[in-house]
Amino acid sequence: MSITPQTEPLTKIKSKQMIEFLKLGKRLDGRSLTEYRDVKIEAGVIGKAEGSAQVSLGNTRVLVGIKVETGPPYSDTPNMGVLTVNAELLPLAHEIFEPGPPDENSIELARVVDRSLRESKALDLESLIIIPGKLAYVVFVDIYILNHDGNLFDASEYAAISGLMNAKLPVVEVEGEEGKPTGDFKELPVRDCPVSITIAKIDEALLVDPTLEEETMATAKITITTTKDGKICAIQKSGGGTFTFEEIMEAQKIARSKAAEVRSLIPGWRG
Amino acid sequence: MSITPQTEPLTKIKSKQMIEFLKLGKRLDGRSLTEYRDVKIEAGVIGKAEGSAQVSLGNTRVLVGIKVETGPPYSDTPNMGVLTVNAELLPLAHEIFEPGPPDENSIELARVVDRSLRESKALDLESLIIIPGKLAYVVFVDIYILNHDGNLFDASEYAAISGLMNAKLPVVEVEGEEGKPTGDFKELPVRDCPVSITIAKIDEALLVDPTLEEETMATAKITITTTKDGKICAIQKSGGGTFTFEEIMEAQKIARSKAAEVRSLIPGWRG
Amino acid sequence: MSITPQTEPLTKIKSKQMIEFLKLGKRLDGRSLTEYRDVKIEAGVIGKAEGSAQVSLGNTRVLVGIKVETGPPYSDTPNMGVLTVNAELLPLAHEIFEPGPPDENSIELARVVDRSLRESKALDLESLIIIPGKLAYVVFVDIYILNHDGNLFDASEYAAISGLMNAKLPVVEVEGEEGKPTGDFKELPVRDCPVSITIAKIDEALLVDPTLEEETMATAKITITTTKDGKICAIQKSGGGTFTFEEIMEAQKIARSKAAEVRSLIPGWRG
Amino acid sequence: MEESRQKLIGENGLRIDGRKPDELRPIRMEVGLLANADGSAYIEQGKSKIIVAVYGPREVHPKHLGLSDRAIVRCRYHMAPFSTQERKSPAPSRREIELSKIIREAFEPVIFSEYYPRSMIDIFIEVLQSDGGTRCAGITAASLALADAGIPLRDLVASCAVGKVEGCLIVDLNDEEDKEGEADMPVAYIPALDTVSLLQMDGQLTEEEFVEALKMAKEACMRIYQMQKQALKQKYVEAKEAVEEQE
Amino acid sequence: MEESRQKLIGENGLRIDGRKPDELRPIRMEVGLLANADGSAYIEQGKSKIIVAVYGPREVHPKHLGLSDRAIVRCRYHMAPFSTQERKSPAPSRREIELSKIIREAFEPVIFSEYYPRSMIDIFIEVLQSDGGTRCAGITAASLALADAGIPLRDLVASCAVGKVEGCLIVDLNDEEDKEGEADMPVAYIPALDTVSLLQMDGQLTEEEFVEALKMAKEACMRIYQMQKQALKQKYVEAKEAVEEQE
Amino acid sequence: MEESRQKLIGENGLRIDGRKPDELRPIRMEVGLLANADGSAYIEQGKSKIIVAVYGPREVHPKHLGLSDRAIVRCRYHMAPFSTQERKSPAPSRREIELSKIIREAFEPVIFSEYYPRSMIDIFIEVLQSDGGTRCAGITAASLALADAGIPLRDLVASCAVGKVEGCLIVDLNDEEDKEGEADMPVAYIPALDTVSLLQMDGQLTEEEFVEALKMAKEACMRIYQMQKQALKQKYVEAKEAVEEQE
Repeated sequence: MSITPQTEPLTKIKSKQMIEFLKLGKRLDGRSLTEYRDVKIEAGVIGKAEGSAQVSLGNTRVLVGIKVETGPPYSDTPNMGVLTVNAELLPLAHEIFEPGPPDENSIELARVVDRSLRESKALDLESLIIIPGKLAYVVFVDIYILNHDGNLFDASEYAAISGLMNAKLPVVEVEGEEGKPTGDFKELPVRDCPVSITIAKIDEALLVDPTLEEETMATAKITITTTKDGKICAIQKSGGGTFTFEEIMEAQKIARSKAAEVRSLIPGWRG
Repeated sequence: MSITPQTEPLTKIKSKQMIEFLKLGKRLDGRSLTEYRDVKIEAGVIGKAEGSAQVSLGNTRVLVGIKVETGPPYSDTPNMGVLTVNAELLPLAHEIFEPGPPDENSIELARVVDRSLRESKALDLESLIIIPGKLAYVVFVDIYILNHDGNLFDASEYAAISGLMNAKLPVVEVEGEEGKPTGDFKELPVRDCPVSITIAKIDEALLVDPTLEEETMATAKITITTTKDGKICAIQKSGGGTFTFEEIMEAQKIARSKAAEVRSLIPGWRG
Repeated sequence: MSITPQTEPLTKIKSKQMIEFLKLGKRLDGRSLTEYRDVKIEAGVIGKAEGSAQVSLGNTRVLVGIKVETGPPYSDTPNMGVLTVNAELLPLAHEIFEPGPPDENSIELARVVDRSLRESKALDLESLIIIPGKLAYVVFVDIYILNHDGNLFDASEYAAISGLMNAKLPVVEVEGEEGKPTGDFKELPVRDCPVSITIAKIDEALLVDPTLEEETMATAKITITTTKDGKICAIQKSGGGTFTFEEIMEAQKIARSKAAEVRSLIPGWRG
Repeated sequence: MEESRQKLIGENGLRIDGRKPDELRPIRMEVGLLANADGSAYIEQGKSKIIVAVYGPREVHPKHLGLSDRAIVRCRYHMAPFSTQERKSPAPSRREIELSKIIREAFEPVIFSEYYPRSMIDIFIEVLQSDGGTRCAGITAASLALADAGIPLRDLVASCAVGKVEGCLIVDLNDEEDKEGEADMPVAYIPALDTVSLLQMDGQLTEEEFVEALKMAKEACMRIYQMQKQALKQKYVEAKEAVEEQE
Repeated sequence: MEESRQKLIGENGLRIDGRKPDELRPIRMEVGLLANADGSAYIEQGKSKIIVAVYGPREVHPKHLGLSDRAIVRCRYHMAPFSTQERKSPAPSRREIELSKIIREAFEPVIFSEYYPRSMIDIFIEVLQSDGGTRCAGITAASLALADAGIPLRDLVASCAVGKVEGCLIVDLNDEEDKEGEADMPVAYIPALDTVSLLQMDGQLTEEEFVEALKMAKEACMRIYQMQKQALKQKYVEAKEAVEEQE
Repeated sequence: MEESRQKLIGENGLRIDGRKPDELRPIRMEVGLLANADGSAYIEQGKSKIIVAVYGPREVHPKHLGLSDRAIVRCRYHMAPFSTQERKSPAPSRREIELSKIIREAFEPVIFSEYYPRSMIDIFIEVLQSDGGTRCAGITAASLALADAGIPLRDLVASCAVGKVEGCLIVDLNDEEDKEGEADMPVAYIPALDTVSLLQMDGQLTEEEFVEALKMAKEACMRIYQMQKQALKQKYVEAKEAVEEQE
């Protein structure tokens, strides 16, 4: 069951100041409305995982590890590998996160990233089947939030796709109905580079890459993921506010243009 | 662990009135002590399920859906199909029901209905084996409480047996150790029509089909299920009160005679 | 997540008295610092289990049941049987125990006993494989705490090893990849008799086999398990205090000498 | 896709169930059918069947979960085990948990929750039979149940999905169109505010398609909105007649 | 049933363990064996072995769970993992959850819970070895544990099952009789009130059989009741002797 | 052990990674890298990589969980799903639950928790890559995070394991040495008090080996302790320089 969350509001002074800034097209940290914080992406940080990447968006910090195992394919997609995305809002990332099983926020985060990867067909699942109906590669994308300062959707999505591009696939030999690792590795078949762009609405303003303070003030957010060809492959509106159709149009234009910028920063993407 | 429940008592006026009425052999809603509320049974309401039925007992409303799948038989009954009964006390049915995993009330409800079906041998489980020890039909009876105004045991039992009578069995062809659906259907082998009758004890009175208000006042209830031949096949005393032996004798006589009445209302039962 | 527990302190009078006694090398129940309470071990108390033993240490009372089944070996030890230790701090054993899934205390208890059994190689797991990689004996050691008056680690460990020595192994015949019980039994291959000794630190004193009152006063405990040859095979320091190196040395000497005493009480050990 | 697959758009431009691309499935709405709930509604949209109950505003238990300046909204979207092709475990799936959240967020903007501090309003959506579009139909019905409960609303929320199959944009996808199609975009719309309170998308759409799809979604929602108002009016006519009969 | 199956009633009319149809298994009861519990008891009935502890009346935590006019009763019926043929997971099964409820309800009528508002009384039943009839034997022992704890009771509750095997009514079924038989009917009886506080049945019984079975159950419970009183008397004799020895 | 297994101690007396028996792996420590936590630290010890955050002292929620005379310490040791050879479920394993407890107990003696009644101090240890010795490295880093948070401490806790492989005592085991070796003994040491606050062992050691192993553990911990102090000093130098640059 989903319940209206209790959130700590910003101080009145700060929220007033933020809104005054926004009316001038400015933000408290000096950015323009369509400017991302510093995007730092480092791939391969966890050498023992099959793939990994760490992303910083300002103070937001996300680590993604990719594990590749073998297992049965889903019964309704017997000719495809399996992609599983999981997110942990670690208690070390913010005082509002408590240890425990995934809550609606971490599930939503994982599912939004999952859809970006899946709907863009970034990962060629059809080439990840080993024995149709019996044995497939299972790709685990584990999102680990290390510090939360807003815009977890984007930071996680960038870390996930960067981790996949960094990942290696343990080659297996088929013996009967089992797969034995040969010890060799090849690249994961990554065919696209989906990039999500999150836009928050505060008062009347639309602004990209919101900080946690900005998210606290935002009535709603929209996350739009586009493929290398500029097609929209995933959208998620979140938060208890609304968007006008004009705002949605503006948001998708922003998303399309910012995605190209960010895509150039994804390590390993040879567009 | 079972804990004495916190229950909201009836108002003093109402409870006094109810007891005065009962002393005259009457009930607040005008029924006699051995009179059921309107029993409405509609089978086949969920066309995509293999079977279904909706039952109303006055304002109590229960929907049962039957799903039939194939799976391994239990290891201690390798020559029998599998019957599984589950009940959900949905939060939409009453403000006292909270979302969450099944509590003792929904487990008791499911198990009472399960015993009525199982002990009457209503469902011929022996004909539901496909490959002995390997593959069997698995029949899921899911009880969905939509509105709770008392006597959930009976309403659920009538919906369950009506749903089973309404259900169709997907025919499977054996290939090796797996079963492939042929696309054909046949009837579920239903051999009996068990009918439960629930009798509440308030003050000194025994009355059938209690409303929720009556259940609140009752010290105990007894649910007696009989087969088409009038044999008793399941009993459940519930609630923190007691019955004398005389009351039990009276209850079983009532149960036997009311069951015949209700049985004539079960759609699909050809006695 | 582990949390500093809320513990009911002893009364001031009692704790003062205990410490005065300890300064004189005495304990409230008249024992010397290195004296165990009466150790009573009764094996075979649950005839339907494959093995069992009940241990009393004064008022502490622990029952262990051993069940032996067959199942797949762990994938990383395909040539070994499986040993599983579980502990239940039953609510009937003390008012501080609430029903529910295992908490950190019961998990620690089970794991400490598990290590004593495993690291001493008491149970010859290599002889418990039936079909390498496919089928093994699975030995369940279930620790049932019936009354808690301190030193659960030792009482449980003695009951566990006594239960294993008492246990019989159902002989199975291999048919294909399955094992069919022949109805015959043989002894479990028990090769060593690990004995744990728990030493509590109160004020400056070290004392063995603490009662619950003594545990409440103790700043820390150390449990040292030794094999029949006097080798240390498991250590667990627990509680929020510390030991000096000298205290650890003294503790291990005590452990070594007391273990020999207790070992002579284990029924079935032919040392 | 395999060659043998049935075409989802026929040569006549009609869909597998005979609908035109912008045509809704047959929709039946019923208001106020559950006796205990403060408000309730039932919707059949094609073969999807959904029942919704609303409780509240009522006191929050335990009290410290309440908010001092507004009511909290609780929402559960849940599928019956027998609602799907393969039996669904009654435990909430990750999908149901996500949808419960975004459906709640779709209603927060229309509920005057500031009128009821320290209270809670519960929306329970039960999918009894699923044939695509259940989150949208659930929102449509939940609006009716909220209105039936007398919860003050800025407006009803109307909801419908738009999707793409075989290159063609269509509204109100059924299950097969959703599964086999190239895109699915559920939208919830608040006519009085002319704003969108739920928007999700998966699949692939070009910018032009997206613009067109949004337009189609708004039109579809407006048609559903008319039906919602009709269903509420019908309920009050019936209620009035019932009262008059008694007099 | 297969042909090769052992007959449960021999040609001499005796049962597989040599008992007559209305004969109880050997029963051993012990009162007050656990040091920490406020009351405790142990019962062996045939091969079934059960231990029961009672705590209370004690304060309820957290307080808001208490009732202002009476004590709450908490009851757990639980089977040890090693009590059954195949190891049982220690997590409570659906069967254990149901039995915990109906056993609690079997005791509510005898406990003077109105004497202890805002308190709770805990009954913990642990089945250590199971050979049929454990809910009844558990109730029989729990009565002793409640009495041992000094909880004011209207009377002890005595419990026994009656069943049918191969057409013959029998009391106090063992596991094999329960599994292979045609009916099983556990009964809990309160002699002082002459009422039944637990009654369940599964299997099939005609009206005549049911009437006869109830009669047999009452008689069996009365015999168990005598043993319960004897066990309590024994405990107090021992306690008295222990006190006198010390003096 | 199989014959084909690689020897863990070479003929030159060196270990598989070229270390001498009493040689630590390369260790890198970093203090204060997480923006939100009150204190944080990162450690790489060989291939093990661990990050730790400390929050507190902060208010306890709900309040009745607080202690009137001291702060409560909460500790979670957790392994990332991708930290191990086979993916680890993110749900806490029994091993993680045990380690969280004994690590908490290793810190209780150094925290001046009596300064902060009704408060709590949280230690969150996340193993990002596991190559043996993670509980010890986690403790070493958690000390730094506590100091970084400004929690008053009697001293830092330094931690290191000693083990035995092929008859030889070694310090700071990597994963392979731990798995293939004959004993593993993690130790946490508090230099200022000269006491041990964590001690576990599994495997087999004679008395002589145990005495020697403890001595080696103390020496290894002292070397780690020097690195901890260096890392903290470095942090304050950097902080000071940062301040001076701004001036």
